[in-house]
Amino acid sequence: MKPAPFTFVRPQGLQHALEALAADPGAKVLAGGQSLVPLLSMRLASPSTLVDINGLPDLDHVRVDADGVHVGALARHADVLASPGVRRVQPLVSLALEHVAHATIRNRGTTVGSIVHADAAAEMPMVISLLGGSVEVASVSGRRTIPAADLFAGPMESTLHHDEIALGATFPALGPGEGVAFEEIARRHGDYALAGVGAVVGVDGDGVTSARLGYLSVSDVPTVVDVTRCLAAAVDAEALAEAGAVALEHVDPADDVHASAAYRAQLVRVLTARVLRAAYDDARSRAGVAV
Amino acid sequence: MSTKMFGERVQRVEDQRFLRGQGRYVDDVLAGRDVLHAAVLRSPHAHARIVDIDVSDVLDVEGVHLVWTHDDLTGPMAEPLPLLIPHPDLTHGRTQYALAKDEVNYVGEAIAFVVADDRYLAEDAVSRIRVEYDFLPAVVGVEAARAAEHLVHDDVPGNLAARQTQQNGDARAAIDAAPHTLSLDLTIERSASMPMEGRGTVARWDPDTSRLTVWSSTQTSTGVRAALAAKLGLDLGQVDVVTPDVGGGFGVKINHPWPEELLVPHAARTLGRVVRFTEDRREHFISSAHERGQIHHVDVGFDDDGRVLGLEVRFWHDNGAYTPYGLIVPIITSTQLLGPYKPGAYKVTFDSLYTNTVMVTPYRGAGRPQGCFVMERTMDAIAAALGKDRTEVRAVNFIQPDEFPYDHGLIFQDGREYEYDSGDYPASLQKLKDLIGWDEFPAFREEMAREGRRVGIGLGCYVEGTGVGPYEGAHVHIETSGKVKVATGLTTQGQGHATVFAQIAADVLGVPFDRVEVVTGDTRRMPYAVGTFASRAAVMSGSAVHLAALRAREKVLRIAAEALEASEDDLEIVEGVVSVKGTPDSAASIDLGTVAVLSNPLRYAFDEASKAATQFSVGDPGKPPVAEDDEPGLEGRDFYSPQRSTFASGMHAVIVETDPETAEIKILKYAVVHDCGRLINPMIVEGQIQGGVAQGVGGALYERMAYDENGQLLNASFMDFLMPYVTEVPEHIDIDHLETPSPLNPLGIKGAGEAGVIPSAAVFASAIEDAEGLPITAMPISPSELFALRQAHPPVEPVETKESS
Amino acid sequence: MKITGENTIAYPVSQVWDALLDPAVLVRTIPGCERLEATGEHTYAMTVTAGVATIRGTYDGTCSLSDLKEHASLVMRLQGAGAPGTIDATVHVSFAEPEPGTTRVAYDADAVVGGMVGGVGQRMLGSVSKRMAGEFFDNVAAAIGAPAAAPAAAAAVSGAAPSGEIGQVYTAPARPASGQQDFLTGVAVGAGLVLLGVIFGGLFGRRRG
Amino acid sequence: MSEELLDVRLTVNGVAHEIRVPARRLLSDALRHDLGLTGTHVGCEHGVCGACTVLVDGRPVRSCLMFVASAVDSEITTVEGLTETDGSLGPVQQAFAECHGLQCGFCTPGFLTTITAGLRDNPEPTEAEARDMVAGNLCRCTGYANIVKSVLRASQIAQERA
Repeated sequence: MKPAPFTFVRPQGLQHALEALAADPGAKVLAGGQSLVPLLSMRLASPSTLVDINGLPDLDHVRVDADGVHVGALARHADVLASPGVRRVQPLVSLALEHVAHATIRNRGTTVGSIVHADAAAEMPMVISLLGGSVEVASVSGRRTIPAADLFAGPMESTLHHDEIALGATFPALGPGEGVAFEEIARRHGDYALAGVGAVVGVDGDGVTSARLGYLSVSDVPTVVDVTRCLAAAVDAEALAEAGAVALEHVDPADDVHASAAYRAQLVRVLTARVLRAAYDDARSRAGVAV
Repeated sequence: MSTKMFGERVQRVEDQRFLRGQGRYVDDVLAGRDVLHAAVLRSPHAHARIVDIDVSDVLDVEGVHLVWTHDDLTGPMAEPLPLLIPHPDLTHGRTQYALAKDEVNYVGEAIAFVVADDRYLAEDAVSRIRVEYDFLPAVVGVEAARAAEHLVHDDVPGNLAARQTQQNGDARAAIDAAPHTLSLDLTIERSASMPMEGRGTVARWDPDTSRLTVWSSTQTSTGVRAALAAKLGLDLGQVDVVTPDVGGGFGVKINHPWPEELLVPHAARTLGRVVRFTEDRREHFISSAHERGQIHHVDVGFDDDGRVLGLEVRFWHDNGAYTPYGLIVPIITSTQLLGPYKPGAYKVTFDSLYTNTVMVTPYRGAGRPQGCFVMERTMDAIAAALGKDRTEVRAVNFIQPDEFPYDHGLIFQDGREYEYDSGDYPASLQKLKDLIGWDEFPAFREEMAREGRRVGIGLGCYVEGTGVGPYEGAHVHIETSGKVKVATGLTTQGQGHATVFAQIAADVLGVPFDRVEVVTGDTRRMPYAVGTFASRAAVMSGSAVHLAALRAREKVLRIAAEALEASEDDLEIVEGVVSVKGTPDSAASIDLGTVAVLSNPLRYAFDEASKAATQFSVGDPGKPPVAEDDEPGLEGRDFYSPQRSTFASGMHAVIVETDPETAEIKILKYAVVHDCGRLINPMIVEGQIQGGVAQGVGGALYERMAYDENGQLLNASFMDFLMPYVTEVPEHIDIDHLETPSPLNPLGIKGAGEAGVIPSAAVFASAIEDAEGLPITAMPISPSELFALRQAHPPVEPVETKESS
Repeated sequence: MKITGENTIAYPVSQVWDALLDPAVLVRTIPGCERLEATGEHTYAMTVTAGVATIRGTYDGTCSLSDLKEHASLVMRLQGAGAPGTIDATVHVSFAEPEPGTTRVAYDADAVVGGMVGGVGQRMLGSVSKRMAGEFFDNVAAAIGAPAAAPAAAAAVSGAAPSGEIGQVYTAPARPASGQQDFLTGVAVGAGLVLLGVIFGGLFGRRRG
Repeated sequence: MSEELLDVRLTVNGVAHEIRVPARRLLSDALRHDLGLTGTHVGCEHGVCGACTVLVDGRPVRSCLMFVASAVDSEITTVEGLTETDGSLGPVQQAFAECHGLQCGFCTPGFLTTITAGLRDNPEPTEAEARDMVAGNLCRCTGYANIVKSVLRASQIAQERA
């Protein structure tokens, strides 16, 4: 299981990197490598050129401001997870990152890399979709910002052009009156989830003003579902069950060696109720309402 | 006597190397030196005829030294690999060729072999080989094999490699006459040893001495050596097989010779270069060996107390595409199924069936986990039918302590009578009940139910044939330095043999433990051996080391008595010094190094000490320097060959919690009671049990080989073959020991290596069934499958069994 | 693995049938097809580079059309092998003309995907291959729609021998390298036929950035 | 055409090495076969088992998921670098010897490097934290109980020696 030959480029500047990428339609970007290198070793992928961007300056930043969390292309999962600012400004990112693989993978894997790898079973693509974030990309012909809604074209397929490098990702800040929660169920600790749910719930006193859910591992692309109307009247067992039913209309769980579609659907129901409840409680506790 | 080492929790000597990164595993041998690397083209299809193999594109890959397909093999190398253990009932045994000839029968079968400057180039070359196939329908799974709509081997009707029946008494009559009868259909899916280090071989041909040296990650160096000599047309004396450090075996590395174990040495000799093959993880999944796949049907007749009057078992064993290891696994299942019980009459029949999948050879437990699962599920079913406590039904069927040796009237895997030598099952059961809190469980269950939590308790009992023959040997050599060099032929895969055998030798010879150096698995040091499997190393080589050391001791005392002018009976050896008992002053004493010098009358002296042994300074001029019945040197060599296996036993119990919504399964408590006779090193035995239980948890709740209907292995990676991490095994395992000595060997020891894994599937099935009130008839079981079971069975209160008052 | 589906092309069945049996059209319409060589009556050797995002591979293989029932149905046998793995598919294709001028093509494929890529999620293969079939039909429709431009470009390589001539080699015109094209290249061979997504990784491809 | 070779300067256990390797040479293979440091072991080559874990600038990383060419600017620490300068066992190594934290020894290098970094970041882990520290490494022999004990013992030894 050794990679096929390729030309290795380790640019010191972004422009050099963009030119190297544009020069060869068969080129690929190497950042964390935790997804790409296994594919090379298994010869499921054999790019003619590998552009190692780990040498590029000031791409490993993790910044927070009023708008939200800004993560550079070389920021490792471990750095983003360790940042108190991220946990304060957008706690959903931190909650989900704890479930990304194992600590050793998080030390080298990049948050932006896992987003553009566009695996619907991964945590970060779902989180950025649920929060309505965006990714900034650059190519020799210029820069553009891709909103999360337009980022995922299909299984393992982002809408980045082959000659574009993702420079960073932005996760919008937690809004006033909002609370978040995340839970996933995997066969083993650290495995890909059989199903995972994130929730952002906005409250005004005890009433729910907004409720959005993000799903991973139960559809081709990360799926976001708005269930505000389910919780409008009350946040009780029936409402949470109804939200689960609504969610099931938007996802398409499948059978595989680990679980049946029916079981994944059951996890969607169970996790939706648990995560919505938790996000609702989080929202109220953040708003200082007795939980 | 020096402090006794037997029974001590001695720290392991081999750890000093491993912990410093100085282990010598097969891929480390000659690393960084001038070594060529091999890669293998493996069949991507489960069943196909090979129409043509085109290697023309390969020859222009830079750094390629040779490319072989079957056409390039001649003589014995062109014939099928050896069928290691023939058996009269194995009427249609088949083995593969080193490189496929005309057809492939499983995804992963070797087709072509390439040697290049490094592994990367070798894989480049392999990817350029073009093969044209004619596809044949794949036979996957036991049902398909039984239906035999298609055949794996055209000349094997019904895909039937073998059918065997063993019986004791008239089971059918006993069942028909029994007041109660039951039937069960049970399934166990495939798993595999999956050691962290896969297979590997390095070979060097020395043209000056025309000797072949082969390092292989194996469990039997002598087996590999014999196969190499036969297949390469070499004399046995020209071949040395050195077992390096082995990164785990668990059974898969007992099979031999692997195609690469022949092709690499053949290439080394052909090219006159050192050649290395180190398989990668995908290769291990699709070209080593798997095990466990069986389907069972049980008919049982029993009385009001649950005593089994008649037991008839019919099962179908998936032996994959070939049968190099014969019928060992199904025979072990047939016999070890009886566990600690004595059914009135017993009959078992199995079919060993071919499928277009990786071949099946023993994996830790080797058929015992399946037998235990079937018997323990039967015991639980009887208890449920009679509304009796599951421990009571077992107790009433136990072979009692005073009934040993107990002959089951069957033939075991070694072709000898299936007779238990010793054991105390009632005592084990009581210890287990105390350890797990069996009697307190009903109260615990109610308390949990009040919290809306669902818990269950289960147990499983087993008896394990260990220390199977034919023999092992040991050679002990005391050097003039005082060092004691011990060699035994079987191999080591992490069991701490260098420490355990040193403890035994140190005790017999009265030398400090750290002066003993042990070598295993090197045919240059001990050419006669069998191998490490079936929990036999401690019993076989442990006893051999003990016997060989005793012989050396006899010679030490004889020479020392002469030197000290004392009678042998008055002498003792303490801390490597021979002296008259009770007179520890140094005058009347002699150290072992000096005895070694005296044992070898020399013409030439090489140091101060050896001067004392030269011809002008020792011995009675009236006698020849070496007596008629004597020989120079201070050595002992002996073999231990038991008449039959010694039977260890044990019982496990577990408390599990199942999530009412997500059907996730959590382990709350795990207890093990284990009886393997006297313990040489309790620390090492506990390590074996903890490792076994972890593999048991894997087999019960996580691990399966997922073949699709076309014979493609869908989860051939650690991402999707779910071996347990630390987070999936019980946080603590309460272990308690019984030490019922074995009467069959001088040390009274029994094997322990496989104990931990044998009852796990049965134990978890028993506990999950107890928690859920649903019949568990197949393992492993995942939350998804438990969820499906719940859907298929409308909620009914778990069967209220009258737990003991 | 079973894959079924159907597509419609805004042309009469006769034109669709003729287009699909013309290697010059096939080589331009099969996503990722780089080379097609006629090796016999309706049998071709071909080289296809296909993939989705990172997971790409070059496959050498053969395809043959048989049981031809004019304008009604045919059976396509396809075999391909490349570094990522192998594919062997038998596809039954049927044509219908629900209303004059439009053809409905239905396909029912049974595929064995082997080697490393065989270890990928079956669902991944199914869903993407349907999309590639869609792209293939669009290409076929485009090829029929602009016949004048098509033959010249495709047959440039070795003289204007009549289509199907043994040894006749066809290569596809260079394709614009764009992200969107990246996604849509895949392998769907013959009329409405699908090389079932041998190209992309499912389970294998997933990791964490 | 022969493959393009790169001259790579690598610092491993404080020693600088110059090697000439193809671009596709994995860090794990470079350490083992180009530098002869065979203490690092390869169990799967798809980043799951952890036997190949080394420290890159002090952080545990799978050396089978890195190309040696990417490691030029980093300080690599392998199991061979955990032994004290006088040849005696470091605290984590000593703890494994005392607690029977290994059997076949093949996965051990990955645990030793991971725990060395883990204890540097969290010198006094609870049992749960010790378990989490090693949750990303597979072992097939020990069943993990003694590995968790070794983590806790190593933290004691480190303090005793501090």
